[in-house]
Order: sequence, then structure tokens, then C-alpha cells
Amino acid sequence: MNHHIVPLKIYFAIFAALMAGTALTVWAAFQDFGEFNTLVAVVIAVVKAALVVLFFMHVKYSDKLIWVFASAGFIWLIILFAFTLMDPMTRDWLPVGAPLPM
Amino acid sequence: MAESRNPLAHHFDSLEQQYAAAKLGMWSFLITEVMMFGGLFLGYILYRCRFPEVFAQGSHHLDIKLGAFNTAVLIVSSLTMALAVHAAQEGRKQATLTYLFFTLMLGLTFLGVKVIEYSDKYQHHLIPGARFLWSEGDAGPPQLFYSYYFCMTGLHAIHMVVGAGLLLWLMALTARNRFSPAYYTPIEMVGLYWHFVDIVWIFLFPLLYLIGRH
Amino acid sequence: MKEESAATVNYLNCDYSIRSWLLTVDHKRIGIMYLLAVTVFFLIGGIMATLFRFELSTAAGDLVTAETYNKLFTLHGVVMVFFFLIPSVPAVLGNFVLPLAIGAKDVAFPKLNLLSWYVFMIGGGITLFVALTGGLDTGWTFYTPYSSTYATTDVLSAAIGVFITGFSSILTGLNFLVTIHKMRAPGMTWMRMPLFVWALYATSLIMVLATPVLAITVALLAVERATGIGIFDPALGGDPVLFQHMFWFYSHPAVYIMILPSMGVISELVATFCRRRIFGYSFVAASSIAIAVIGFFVWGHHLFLSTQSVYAGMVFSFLSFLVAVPSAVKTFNWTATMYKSSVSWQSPMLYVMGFMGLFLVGGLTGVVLATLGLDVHMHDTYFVVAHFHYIMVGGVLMGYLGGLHYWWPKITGRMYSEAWAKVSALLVFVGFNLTFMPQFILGYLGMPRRYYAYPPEWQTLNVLSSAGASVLGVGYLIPVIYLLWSLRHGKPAPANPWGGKGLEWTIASPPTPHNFEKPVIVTEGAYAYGEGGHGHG
Amino acid sequence: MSSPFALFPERASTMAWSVDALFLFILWISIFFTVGISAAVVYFAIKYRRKHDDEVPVQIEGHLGLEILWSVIPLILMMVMFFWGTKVFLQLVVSPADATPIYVVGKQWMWKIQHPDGRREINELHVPVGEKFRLIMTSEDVLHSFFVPAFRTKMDVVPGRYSSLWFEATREGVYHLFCAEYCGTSHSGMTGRVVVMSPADYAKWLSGQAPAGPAGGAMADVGAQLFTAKACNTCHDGRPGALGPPLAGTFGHSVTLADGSEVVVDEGYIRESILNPQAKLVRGFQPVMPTYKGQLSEEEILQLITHIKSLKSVEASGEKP
Repeated sequence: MNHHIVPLKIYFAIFAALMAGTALTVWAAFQDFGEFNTLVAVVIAVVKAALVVLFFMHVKYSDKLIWVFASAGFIWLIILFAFTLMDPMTRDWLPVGAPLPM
Repeated sequence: MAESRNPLAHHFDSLEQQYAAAKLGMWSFLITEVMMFGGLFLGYILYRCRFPEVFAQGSHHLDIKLGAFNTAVLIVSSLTMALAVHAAQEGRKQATLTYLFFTLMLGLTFLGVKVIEYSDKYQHHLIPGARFLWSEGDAGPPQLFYSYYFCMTGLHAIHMVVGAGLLLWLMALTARNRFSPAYYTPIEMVGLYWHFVDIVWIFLFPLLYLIGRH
Repeated sequence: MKEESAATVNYLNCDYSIRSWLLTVDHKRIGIMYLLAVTVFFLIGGIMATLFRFELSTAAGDLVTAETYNKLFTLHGVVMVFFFLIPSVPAVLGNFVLPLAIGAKDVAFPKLNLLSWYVFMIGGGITLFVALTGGLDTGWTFYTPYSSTYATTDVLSAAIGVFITGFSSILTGLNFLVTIHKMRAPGMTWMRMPLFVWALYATSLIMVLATPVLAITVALLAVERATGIGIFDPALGGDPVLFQHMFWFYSHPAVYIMILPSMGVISELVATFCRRRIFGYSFVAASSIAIAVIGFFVWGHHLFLSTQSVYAGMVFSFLSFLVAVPSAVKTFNWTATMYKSSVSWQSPMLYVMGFMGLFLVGGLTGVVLATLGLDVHMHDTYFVVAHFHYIMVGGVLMGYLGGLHYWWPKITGRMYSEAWAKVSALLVFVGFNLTFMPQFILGYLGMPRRYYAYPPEWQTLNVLSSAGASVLGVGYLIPVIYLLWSLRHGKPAPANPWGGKGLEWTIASPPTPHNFEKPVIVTEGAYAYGEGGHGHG
Repeated sequence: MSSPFALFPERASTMAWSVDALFLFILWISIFFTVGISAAVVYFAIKYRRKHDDEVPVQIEGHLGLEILWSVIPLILMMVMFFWGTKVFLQLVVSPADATPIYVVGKQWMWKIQHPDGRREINELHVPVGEKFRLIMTSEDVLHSFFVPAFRTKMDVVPGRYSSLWFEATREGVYHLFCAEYCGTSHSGMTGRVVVMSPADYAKWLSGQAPAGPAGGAMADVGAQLFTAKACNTCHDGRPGALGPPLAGTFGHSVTLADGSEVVVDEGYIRESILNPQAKLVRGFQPVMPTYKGQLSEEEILQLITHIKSLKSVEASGEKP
């Protein structure tokens, strides 16, 4: 089988980036970005996860189908979150009864 | 085909087809894993939006040092796992074994730290249920935080245990010369699984340990 | 192996030992093992239904106690949904036909396939164990906080049973996805695939993407039940509506897990029995995928009255209307296929016509329920019960029975009694309508579902419904008899009894252990009836 | 109530005909398509039935125009149904501002109803014709659903949350009240009657009813007694420097919270503040209030809420302290 063998250099570079990301997210937790605290943490986590998926999990070197499957998982995750949270987030817009506010 | 040494199963035409099928199957499985953890994250997000202060307080009872240490442990283990796959691709049996062993040890280290954290929660009466004690007001929402803490890290830990078992199995097969540069599919598949478990923790760490530390 | 000439060795007679069945990795044998399993589950679910339909023939509660009644309808729902409707077409017919239809020797992961059967049996066993040791009374929907805190029955074991069964569905879906992507014979392009395969692909997508959410939902329910921690408990600030969102994120798409494969079967049957390529093939194929995808965005229509936000309700209602369009497209195309074709009146075609009528009623009443202003009145009434039985029993079961009759000669190598098959198709159709049509009226009059006793003025309609159920029951029992009879006394089936064009009809009935003796190369699309058809459009 | 051969339940509220009209519209469209397609299937099956075994019909691939036609026509019909349905829905769920509140607590397996004037009913609801009522409902245990078919309305009753439902009865009579959300063993026994009376009969009925309830008196009065008994008044008396924020005149208005956001004081907010006082703290006050979870029943909380609703602000009532 002729598969792409990822050069070791890349593995170590990704590893360094992941460790740096961990340090960054701990540092960021002690800063106050106001409303964006959670967003910053999630963005860092998403970037770290993307690095793992693309390089450690070889998606960058895989055919289109794997790209599609890998993305599908995350797209459906977003569907689950967005369409469920749509309900509690908009309950107060039209207080039909008086639901407990979020 | 455990008995025969020929890794090509009867219903495939080529090793290439078999490898592609295995890889696609593994990714399909990982999608189901994403959705399964997704259900947990969903409830966590909802309750965290509803009880932001309580979740921050709950988070402050978690040990950020142990959490960060474990994050680093898992990232190193992901690297050694990637190196194990790399070594297998090049047919270096001894190196493959060594990297798999390191990965296993790091995984066990993670689980050990988890045991320390869990027993700490037990001693401080932070296990949800009848024994739960909370001095800072209504004990309801903090129980939700800890329920999710235990469910999420618990499910993750179960995945680590399964992963450790898979690593042992791979080491046994490697030692028996079952793999070659032409056929190392199981190592790569377990690698995908291991990296996925790492990714889950990459999200769990900031979401559970790092709320409102400023 | 027996002393027989090579030509007559098939997957059934190649080895008669019990072991060769229990450890088989042959998709055809696994399909038969699923057939046996789902038939048993169907009979159990059917007995429950018979009992409570009997109870409902009088307005007062007199045959059984309220507690027993609740356990009967719960078990009926759990068994029928998780152990019959979801596995019936994909795991029985899909397992048998899919590799044959795409020219493969087996599914991609034969051992996983066998594992999924065992997982299914273990999950089913646990659930039935609950039935024997006291029953379950939460309804198949397991709504919290009743299921998590208040029910006194064994919710924990039932949740574990459903959780385990979920993995069987996941494994089947995953296996089919990979099989369709990677195992097609040379020349079998996507646009040459039979529509049943398209439908199975769409179904598998839902199985893989939705089932894990059900798994984690019932797992959380089990954990909350077992340890008393708070997940959905309103006393702790938890949200019982969250459970409903998570439950229906799976359970609404699960309706499409049930109906899509049946639609695929119907497409095959229409083509074969009209000797005609399906009208608008690509639209029918695409509509399967469209239903699978849009089907993920509509679950909130089960929550219109759950105190869900009005805005969320509107979005879910809008998307629910959208999903009706691809279903309509399929129906129109099947009808158009019959135009100027050569319609055979053999029994599978009778099931097709039955399916069309019942599915139309089921689908259009679904549109009624998707309408926000109407759902307020009809939610949780018998109107809903009638609607989903038209889809699940009228639609799914007609497709399943039609498919079973269609592929029976291929599966067993025997022909069944055509006359009896026609009688049973007719009985099922009449009995079904008699059972469920009155329930639409009851629902609009306001009879809530899951009621054990009801106001006396509704007795007439309930008696009609119960009478219909007995006709339906007979209609289901007859096939069991003549199909079993055919195994011993039926005429040997030729390779292609119906003149079908699928790859499965090019090989012997029953097929040899490895399906295709010669390498398969596909050179034309599915349904290549007639030479160089003069189509237009 | 209704005859054994009725196809429609009685129409006894202002919304009943709106719902039925919409239903009939969709019903006729459905009948049209069901009959039309079924007829086509049967007709084709007979007309084009196979005459001999080796018959090969002409092959038709498809027709793009037809595909578009039978996608777009259903789509248009669907959109009409969606907009009409949504319009009716909004009328059904949004209570008019002038509706009289009635408080409902569901529990396994009964409906407990309190009127603001203190009358209590179990499984029965007496209302006069031609007046709007808004039910404010919660549950003590599991999910229930308040369903009156003759009014064409229904709403789930959820523990830990208030939901509401409104109606204006138009016809005298006795109508079914059902619990529509499965709630356990005696789910089908959780039924009752809605008695709609003429205003004169209603007045007569009212006078024949002694104001009931353990403490007697209007809900707000019972609430006022609770307010003192639970010592709410020691902190919420509205004096400058009091430990808790003043409550008089706040209902229906928004208050500023500690984090700067605003929240409207409604039934849900008051309930949350009683049970989980620290969740939404009013700006300028310390988190010192203890939780009253487990000390008040759902009905008592509703009595406190009606009391707080009845408190007029000092300026509005013209009193001087």
C-alpha cells in the first residue's frame, strides 16, 4: 500500500503547537475578556482539535470522502446544538406563559 | 481471518479496498462518537447558560493543575501514537512496540490522575446524590454541574480504558509480526480512535476546569 | 458439506449445523436470523396490541387494571419501534439484498454484521426480561421526570436494553454506508444503483448520525435513575424539556429510518411489476437523501406544546412542511411510472397499491399535525396515534411485506401460494383502515392517547377500531402460515420469477454462499427494461 | 356531552371555529390528493394491466417539467398551510392582556384550581360565557397537559416552570377536561369538567360558594398572610436600607440585575427568586436571601405571587409612608 507517510518534522511541529495551545488556554482563562471568555476558550479548543484531525489523524492527506465524513460529524453536532438551543434562547422573546428565564 | 496470515479477507478484491473500507468505517464510527459526546455537551451548554455563576463556582472546586497536567499527558500520548503509526508504516517493529508502550503508559497516567481527582471529590462530598453537600446556597444547580462533570469525564475515562485495551492488543499483534508496511490497518484505526479521545479532552478541559478564573 | 453437485450448493444447504448459523458471517444468513428475530418481536408486540384493543372495546376499564394497560401499550411501543420497525426492512431485507444488488460478495464488515445481530438480541432480551419481571409503564417515549423519578417500574433495565439495541442499529448503518461506498461492483455507478440501495444509504446516514444521541439520552436516563444524580430533574433546576429535545433528535429521524427503506422497496416493486424504469429516477433517488437530511431539522414538531419557544415552534413547523415535498415527489413518480406500463397484478404489486393509499393518508395527516394551529388541538390525541400508525404500519409494514413476498423466492428458493398472498394483502388493507380510520375521528373529538378508560359516547368508534384490529390480526397470521408452508411444499423458484432487472435476479435462487460465481461487471443502469427505451424528458 | 355519531366536538370557544376552518381546508386538500392519486393508481393498474407475459411497455425516463410542477405545487400549498397555521397558533397561545388569571396546579392525578378570589376547585372549572380567562399552570410532579377539546386548546403543564393557556367560552354547557400528557397509572382518571354558565347563573353559583381554602379569603390575602408568616416582609417592606428590594409596583416592569442586564418581573421570575434567590440578583442588593425550596408548595408560591402582583407602588396608590 502506498500511503502518504507524514514527515516526523510535522508531527513534532503539531505537538509543539498543541502544547502551546494548552498553555494559551490556561493563560486566557485568567484574563477577563468580558463576554468573550467562553468564546476564546472554545476557539482555542477548536483550533487544537483541527490540528489533531488534519495532521495526527491524516485527514489533510486523505481523499475527499474522508473530508466529507469528518466534516459531517461536526456539522451535525452544530445542528444538534443550534436547533436545540434555539428553543431556550428564544423562549423569552414572546413570554407565552411565564417560562423561567434562562 | 485470525487463523490465516493472509490479511486480505475473502470478500475484498484488494488490500487497498480493504484498507479504504476500514478507514471509512472507522470515520463513520467516530461520527457516532462525536454525536454521543455531543448529547452530553448539549446539556452542559444549556445548564451553563442557565446557571453561569453556579457553574463557575463548581469549576473552582476542580484542580486546574491536575487538569492541565492531564491535558499535556494526553497530547504527548497523541504524539507517541502518531509516531507508532509512523513506525509501523516504515515497518520498524521495535519502534512501533516502544511507541505503543509509551502511549499506553501515558494513558494509564491520565487515568491515575483521574482517580486522584475523583477521590478528592468524594472526600469533599461533591458526588451528586444524597451525600452531596454545598455550602453556598441552593444545592440543586451545583449538582447539575457535578452530574455533568462526572458523566462527561466518566464517559471519556471509559473510552480511555477501552483504548488501553486496544493498545495491549496491538502490542501483542505487533510482537507476533502481524503487521508490515503493506498491512498496518489496525494500528492506524486505533490511532484514529486514540486521537479522537484526545480531542474530546481538549474540549472538556477548558469547559469544565477553566470557567471564570479571572 | 453434503454430497451434491456444485450447481446446487447454496448458502442454505452448504452446512446444516446450528453452529454454522450462530457463527455465520454470511449476510444472507444474518438476514434470515434477523427475520426470525423481528417476527418473534412482531408477534409479541401484536399480542400486546390485541390485548389493549380488547380492553378498549368498552368505555370503562374492566379487562385489565390501569397499571397493566399502561404496561401493555408501553411494551407494544418499545417492542414495535425498537425491535420491529427500525430493524425490519434494513436488517432483514437490506442485509439480504444489499450486497446482491450492488454485486458484492458480502457487506464490508461481515463480523460486525454478526455482532450487530447479537447486540440486537441482547438488547431485546433485556427489554423482554423487563416485561417478564414487572413491566415498564413510561410509554415508549420515556418522558422525564416521570421516567427518571416517579415511575416505580424497572426503567433502568429497559433504558439499558434500548441503549444496547442502539448499537446494533449503529453497526448496521455503518456497515451499509461503507458497503455502498466501497463494495460496488465495477461499473455500478451511483446513478446506476437500484433505488432500494439509495434508500438504504439515506437510512444508514440517519442511523449513524442520530442513534448515538438516543444512546446517550437513555444512558443519562439510566444513570439518573440508578444513582439519583440530577440530569433532567426539575427539582434541581434541570430541564425536562431538554430530554424531549434529545429524545426526538433521534426519534423523529427514526421515523425516516423506518419509512425510507420501505419506500426503497416500493420503488423496486413498482419497477419490476410495471416493467418500467422508475419515472424520474434521479428525483426519487435525491428525494431519499433530501428526506434524510431535512428530517434532522423537524424534531421540534413533537414539542409544540411542551412550553417550547413559539419561535422555535415556527421554525420546526416550517421545516416539517418542507420535508413533505420530497415525499410527495416520490408518490407522484411512482404513480407516473404506472402510466402506459405493463402492470402485473401479482401479490407484491397489491402491497404496493396498499402502500400508496395508506402512505398518502399517513403523510397528509402528518401535514395536518405539522400545522401549528391544529397541533394544539390534536397533539397527544388519537389523531396522532392514527397518523403514525398509517405511516409505520400502513407504510413501513406494507413495504416490508411487499418486499418479503418479492424476495422470498430468492431467499428460500421456493414459491408461495399466490392466491393466499392476495387474500392476505386484501385483509391487511381492509383491516388496517377499519382499525385506524375511526381513530382519526376519535382524535379530533378529543380522545387523548394512552387512555385506559374514556367517555362512553366514544364507544362505537372504539369498537369499530377493535373489530378492525381482529381483521388485521388475521391478515398478518395468514402469511406466517403460507410462507412456512412454502418452505416444504412450495414449487422451486427459478432464478428470476418476476422478470426483475436487479443483479440479485441474475444468480440462482437461493444464491450460492459467495453470491456471484463470476466477477460482476455492470454496464447499464438499474431497471433497463426494454431495449434502448425511447424516453423523453 | 356529544352524540355518539358526531364527527366534530362542540365548538364552545372563540377559537373553535378558527381551528375547525383551518382543519377543513387542509382536510379537503388532503382528500383531493388522496382520492386523486389513489384513483390514478387503480385506473393505471386496470388500464395498463399486463396482457401477456412477454409484454414490454414503452420506456419513459421522466419529465423535468412534471417534476418541477409536482414539487412546486405542494410547496405552495404547504406555505399557505404554514402561514395560516401559524396565525391561528399565535391567536391560541398569546393571551389577551385583559384576561382574568386562574391558577392551576397539576399533580398525579388531579387538577387543583384556584381563583384569585380564593375559591378552589378540584377537577372542575366554572366560568361564565363571554369572559376571557388565562390559566397560569404548573405541576407538582410530572408532566401533564391541560386539554379542553371543546375549546380546541391545550398546553403542557411542566414542573419547575409556568405555562399558560387562555380561552373565552361562547356556549353554555359542560365540557370534557382531560390530561393529555401521559402521567402515570391513573392518567386516564385525571379528567374533569369545564362548566360554562350564563353570567346570571355564574353569579348565582358564586354566591352559593363559600370562599374556601384553609386560610379563607382571596388568594392575594392568603398570600399576604404567608408573606408575613414566612417573614418576607422583614426584608421586602420597601423601606430605604431594607435588605431586599421593594416589591410594590414592580410586577410587569423590568428591574436591573447585578450584572447590568434587565429582566421583566413576571410570575416565572418571582417563582425563581423565591426558590433560587441568587440566580438573578437585583442590582444593589447582597445575596443574603435563603432559598424557600421545600418550604412552600406550588399553590403557596402562586398565592405569594398574586399577593406581590396586588402590591401597588406607593406613588400609584397615593399613600404616604
